[in-house]
Amino acid sequence: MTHLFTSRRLVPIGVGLLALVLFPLLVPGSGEIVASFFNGAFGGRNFFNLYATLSRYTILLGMALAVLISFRAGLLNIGGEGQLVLGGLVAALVGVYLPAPPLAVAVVALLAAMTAGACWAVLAGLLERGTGVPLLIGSLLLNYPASFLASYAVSHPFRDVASGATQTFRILREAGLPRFQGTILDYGIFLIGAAALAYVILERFTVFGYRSRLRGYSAGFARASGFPNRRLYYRTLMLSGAAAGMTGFVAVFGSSQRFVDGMLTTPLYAWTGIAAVLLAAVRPGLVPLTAFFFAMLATGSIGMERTAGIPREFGQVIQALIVLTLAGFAGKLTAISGGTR
Amino acid sequence: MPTPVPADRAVCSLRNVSRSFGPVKALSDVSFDIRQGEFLALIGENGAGKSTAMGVLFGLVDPDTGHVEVGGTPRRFASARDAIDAGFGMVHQHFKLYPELTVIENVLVGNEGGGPLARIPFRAAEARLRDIIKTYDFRLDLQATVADLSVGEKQRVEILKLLFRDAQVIFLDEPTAVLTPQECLSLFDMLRRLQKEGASIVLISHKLDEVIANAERILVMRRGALVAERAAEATDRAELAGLMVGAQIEAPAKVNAATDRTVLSIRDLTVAGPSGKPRVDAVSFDVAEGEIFGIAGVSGNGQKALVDALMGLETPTGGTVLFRGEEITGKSVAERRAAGIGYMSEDRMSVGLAAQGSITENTTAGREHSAAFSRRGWLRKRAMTRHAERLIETFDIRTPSAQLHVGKLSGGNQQKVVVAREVSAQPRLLLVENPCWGVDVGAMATIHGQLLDLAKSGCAIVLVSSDLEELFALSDRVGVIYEGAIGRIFPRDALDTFAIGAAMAGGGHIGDKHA
Amino acid sequence: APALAEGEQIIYVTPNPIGNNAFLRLGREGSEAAAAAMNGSIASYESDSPPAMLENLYAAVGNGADIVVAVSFSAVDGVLEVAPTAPDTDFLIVDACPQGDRPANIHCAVFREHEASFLMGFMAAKASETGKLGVVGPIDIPFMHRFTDSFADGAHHLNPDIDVQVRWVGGQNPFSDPVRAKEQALALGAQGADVIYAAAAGGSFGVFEAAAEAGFKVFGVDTNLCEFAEGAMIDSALKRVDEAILQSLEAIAAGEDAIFASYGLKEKGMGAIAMDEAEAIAESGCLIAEMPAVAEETRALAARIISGDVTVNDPLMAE
Amino acid sequence: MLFDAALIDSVPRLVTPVLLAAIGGALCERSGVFNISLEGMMLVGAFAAVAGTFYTGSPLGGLTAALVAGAVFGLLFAFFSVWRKGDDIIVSIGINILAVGLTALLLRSLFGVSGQFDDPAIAALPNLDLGPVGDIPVLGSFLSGQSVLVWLAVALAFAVHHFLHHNNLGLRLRAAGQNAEALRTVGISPERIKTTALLACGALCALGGAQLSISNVTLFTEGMSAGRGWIALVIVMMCRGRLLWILLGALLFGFIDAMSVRLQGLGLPQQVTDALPYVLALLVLALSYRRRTRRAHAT
Ligand SMILES: Nc1ncnc2c1ncn2[C@@H]1O[C@H](COP(=O)(O)OP(=O)(O)OP(=O)(O)O)[C@@H](O)[C@H]1O
Ligand SMILES: Nc1ncnc2c1ncn2[C@@H]1O[C@H](COP(=O)(O)OP(=O)(O)OP(=O)(O)O)[C@@H](O)[C@H]1O
Ligand SMILES: [Mg+2]
Ligand SMILES: [Mg+2]
Repeated sequence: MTHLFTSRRLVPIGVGLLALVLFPLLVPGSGEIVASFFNGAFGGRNFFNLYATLSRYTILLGMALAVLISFRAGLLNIGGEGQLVLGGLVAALVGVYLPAPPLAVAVVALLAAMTAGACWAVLAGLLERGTGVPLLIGSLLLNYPASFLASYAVSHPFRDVASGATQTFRILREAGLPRFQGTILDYGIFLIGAAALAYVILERFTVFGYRSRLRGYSAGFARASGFPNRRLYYRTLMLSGAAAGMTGFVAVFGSSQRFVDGMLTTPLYAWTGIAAVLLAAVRPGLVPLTAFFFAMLATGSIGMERTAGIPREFGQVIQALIVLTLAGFAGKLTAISGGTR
Repeated sequence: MPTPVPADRAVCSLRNVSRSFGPVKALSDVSFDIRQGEFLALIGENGAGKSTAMGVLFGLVDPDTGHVEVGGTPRRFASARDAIDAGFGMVHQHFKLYPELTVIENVLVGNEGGGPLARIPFRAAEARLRDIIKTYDFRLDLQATVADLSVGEKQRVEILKLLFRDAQVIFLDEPTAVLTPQECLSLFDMLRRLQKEGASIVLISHKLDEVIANAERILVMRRGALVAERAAEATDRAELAGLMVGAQIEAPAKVNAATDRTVLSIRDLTVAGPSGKPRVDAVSFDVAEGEIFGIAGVSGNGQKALVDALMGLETPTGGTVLFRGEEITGKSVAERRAAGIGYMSEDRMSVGLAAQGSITENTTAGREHSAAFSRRGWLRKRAMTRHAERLIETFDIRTPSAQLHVGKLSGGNQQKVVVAREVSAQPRLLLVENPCWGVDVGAMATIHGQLLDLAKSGCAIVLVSSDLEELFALSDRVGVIYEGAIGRIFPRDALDTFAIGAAMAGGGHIGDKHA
Repeated sequence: APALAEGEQIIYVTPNPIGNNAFLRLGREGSEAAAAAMNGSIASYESDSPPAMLENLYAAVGNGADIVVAVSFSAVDGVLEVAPTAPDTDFLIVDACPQGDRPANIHCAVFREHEASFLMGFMAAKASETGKLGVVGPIDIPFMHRFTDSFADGAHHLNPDIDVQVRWVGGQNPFSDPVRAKEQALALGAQGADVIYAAAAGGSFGVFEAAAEAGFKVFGVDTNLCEFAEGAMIDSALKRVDEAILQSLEAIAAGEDAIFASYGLKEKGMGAIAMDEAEAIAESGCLIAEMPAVAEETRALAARIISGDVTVNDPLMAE
Repeated sequence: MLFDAALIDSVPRLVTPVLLAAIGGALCERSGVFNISLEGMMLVGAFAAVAGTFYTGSPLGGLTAALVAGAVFGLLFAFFSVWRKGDDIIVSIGINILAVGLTALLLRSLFGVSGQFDDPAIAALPNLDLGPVGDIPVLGSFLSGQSVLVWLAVALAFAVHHFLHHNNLGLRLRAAGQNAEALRTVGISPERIKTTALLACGALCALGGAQLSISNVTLFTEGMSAGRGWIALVIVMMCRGRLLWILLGALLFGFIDAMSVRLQGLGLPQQVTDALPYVLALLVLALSYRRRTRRAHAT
């Protein structure tokens, strides 16, 4: 574990945090701003903001996991958004319409969401292997039909007629993920955490993980070593899409209890997930940290607006500068140099 | 043209130059002159610092201490531009070309003349280039896209660049590694003509014979230092090899281990290629147990596609492949590996190895699913590590640990990892491509020894190499591949550089292939 | 009227950034007015996505709000979740209301936008010479049909043969894309529509520009927008959120439980400039000032709607 | 109902912002920079154009401000990605966030409004009236009365194409995209070339934004680029940076965009017409790649 903390990549994060501490000492009045940022990210009554950060972290980690799984194997699947949205939509539909006991509803919804995400990812894969459209472009373009489809579904055939909003009916209440008492955080964090752990174990200790990792290092090497590349390709995509779909399930069965149009796209979860993985240089050990970093930034700047009256745009500008600085001083990533095939 | 300078006068020199890359001392206190109109050679093992020395002269590498002198006065080259303006030209070890630009565009980049917004002077350049092409008999299509050219043609584009800008000091970093003997001859012909016209030539090469034959003065480098200077007519191969390595090297002796039990039998193997011309054209031959079958040819003539088809990386469009009596034509890579076929790719960094993987991960590849390394899909990490450590020991791989990324190893040690993995799998048939590219004399001897031992133990080996010396040292028979077809097959006792060279060029005379 | 309680803290929670959203701004003004009236404090928490709404509601309670004014449907689930944990806080949901029973501290104020839209449609039909009308809305979601469908209903009330075309802005930023909205309006204009109802949120400004270029007339939504489309805007469907919030907060202060208030023409929560006093109409800057006859007929129609003689269907309840 | 003069008339307006950004994107692509922040650069241009027009009282001032602001963002990108060797994707993400945050922040601090800024002082770019040409049926409204940027964009597509193939700097730019290290060995800094490309890209995207904010409409709304930069990126990728194809691709997208308005009139759900350009792009890509790979295999 020591190499993780001596990693070159953590230096800029450390410098950034140090600057956050030094900044208020040097610039009068800014102490309040920084304090309100940290209070916004971790404080509040009963540590409410910490739970909000963790809740956002759950979804971000899920999306980062989806990105990590594919990038690690050298597959540039950036269609996480579409896979997330379809996963969430399908989970909600099962949650609303399946006449079954709560536990069964939850399990079926989870499996259906994972399947939906996996299928959408595999579609991008079929496009690449069938016609040669690069995965990067195919998966990106598939995001749009997915979110328009979901938007249509909740605006018309499956909308909550009574509320009039663009959302599905509420899912079977007892099937939802339990919450930590009195907080916004639900047990989805365990599910995503377990999935992340399972992936780490899969990646470290199984033949599948070994092959997908080495394929990520070099596709040519994987071919010449006789790895079952076709299978590996589709399995990896499936796994990646399923992780995104699972995240959709967690978002729907967790805090919102239904699918609301835009709930998964406007917060830019998928893009932040990609940023987290790239910032971690596609290293599994660092991804949980970078994902947390982004969750903290988002919650902190909203909290800053609430308590210190600093417009969130200011927070956004700071966030952008941090991202740019990290990118500029943390070096180019090298791990996804392998081809896409 | 600069005014003629009397011979013996230094056109440029390195003075007490040192340069380190991290812990590696690439150059330590190196000084030498390049004289007007001379043909100088620079030799040394891998990593001796030859390319770095050139880089300093060419403004690509900043020396830590010391400086460059041009015409007797110290100069600081801020970039290659300054070196080019001083009349220097360089053909780099790895081609510096733009694959999707045309030949004329490749030549013009950086030498257009005029400001950045001026029009590209295509017309003037074309006239001049046609002249050069005619004078030196280059046979190049100026409008061809470089990606479509053969290696030899790419080499000529590099030289065309130098001629186009009238370079007076010409550096060539291992220019002949990929040329046929005939192409080498014409290259040296041309270099000598340039020399006669007043240019100075500096050649880096691992091929000692060609160095002795062409250069006038030879500098030997070892571990970043200049260790010897010899006049070409006063030295020989053995002395130079000794100077390079610092000790005498024994080339392993070829033993004839071939039996009459056929392992590999290929009939009419064909692989389609672009523009209807097959890349592999009805190739047939047999390889017996213990036999090393060499394949000679200018790279780009289908040897890569042939090996890929044998390994299952490429789908043949016709013909059959029998391995130990069983047809394997349509089998996958995995099935072939399981049956006992091994493969050492010439593309070490991306096909032979996963550079970011550890030694342990690399030495397991291809057998990760076998009972030795996994059980029901779970890796046996302990067994993998033990295996890697055993190989590090037996194959003398210099590394601090089995967990080191192979990308961090030196080139020779990287190749040893590949050899170790493939040999330890105890293959019945091994496909080998240019196993010693970029590998120094010592490591080369080790690798050759291992291949010979493997053959002795009964393995059949197909050896593709662009180095005729290597083929001659190892092969029982050598087939020459030209435009996808294997014409003559030379038995060991009929091996002859010029006959093979002629076959490599398509049987005709020099340069015919590219007409 | 019952006074407001003293020194309470109001927190105003919106589903989107307030920005230039006339409706949200009016809501803030209402909340501010209420806060001023009770010498209390006011803070606005703006959400930028559905999940952020819940976060803001929790934060509002966490920061000790006495009254939370939460706007739109996306507040419903969150308020239902948070309100039981904070029995001392009153929640006023504006523009939506939970189904069925609800805790005593959840109150609702909803609007009958369709009534005002109906009036706009009526006036548009009066003003049209080509017999072709258009509506531009942000996205095709049921709520927006209270503008589009009811506008058409109003027009058809006058003349069943009149043609009403609906266009949605859509795209990736439907509530704030004046460029696309303008294209839609120009296209409607090119097809002969000479009166267009601009219900495209931020995009409406694009519709106003199109009106200036192509010479058709427009109607606005939420507040008097005539200054932004001078000489082209006939009237606006007024949604008096400030008024509604004030009234509801007074009722809450009076101690009522689970208030449900619906604001339409009758309650003066919805309206039209044509329904104002003569003086206000004259100063409105809207074309309706020069159309006294139309204004008169509109007032009459409004009166019949208020009295129940004319029923305006609610498109939201239609499906 | 589907085709009328207004459809033809609107195509150039819808095409221009996307085309300008795509030309900028093409310069990056050809010089080997993976710039996915066209969206952000466009937004900055839209804002600067409105601010510049407002303060100088002339749309020319707006154009200048947009050019400068775009170029500054291009330089910022270059600093972090080319010179500091940051990852292009992360830098792009940073630039996009910065564009959104900064424009909104400036909107508040300069004009004291949020969400939207409009003011009578914001004058529109002049339209080119081609006189008698405007009277030609159908084509007339397509050609005449369009903003100067429309013509500039089309001219730029050809000019940049010509520049890439016939000017020294163009040659170097393509060379940088092919093999940056090789360029260094002839003494040209690939960093400088890439910086130049990014500078131009920023300026071009910003011009696209200006067309949005001071020609298509005359106001600024937060996030008003509304995905057009992403469409431009898709076109660049689809055409692999070839300018004449990009011109065609942008025309196609603009046409589909204009059509989607009409298709709603035919009763297609708005979400379907919205998804149409992307689905179509996928189909076109699939067909073109299919041809490309088949040719590579068969010939
Ligand atoms: N840019 C660099 N960064 C780090 N190390 C370098 C760099 N360039 C060269 N070296 C190291 O400096 C030493 C000398 O390298 P150089 O390329 O000069 O060797 P060479 O004599 O040309 O070898 P070869 O025969 O393999 O071409 C080697 O150990 C090499 O690994
Ligand atoms: N006189 C000339 N001599 C040599 N090469 C030239 C000459 N004129 C143009 N070229 C090169 O030939 C190629 C063809 O030029 P042209 O302007 O026709 O581009 P194009 O084929 O349309 O390119 P693209 O396919 O990228 O659109 C270009 O790469 C250009 O640099
Ligand atoms: Mg070298
Ligand atoms: Mg062309």
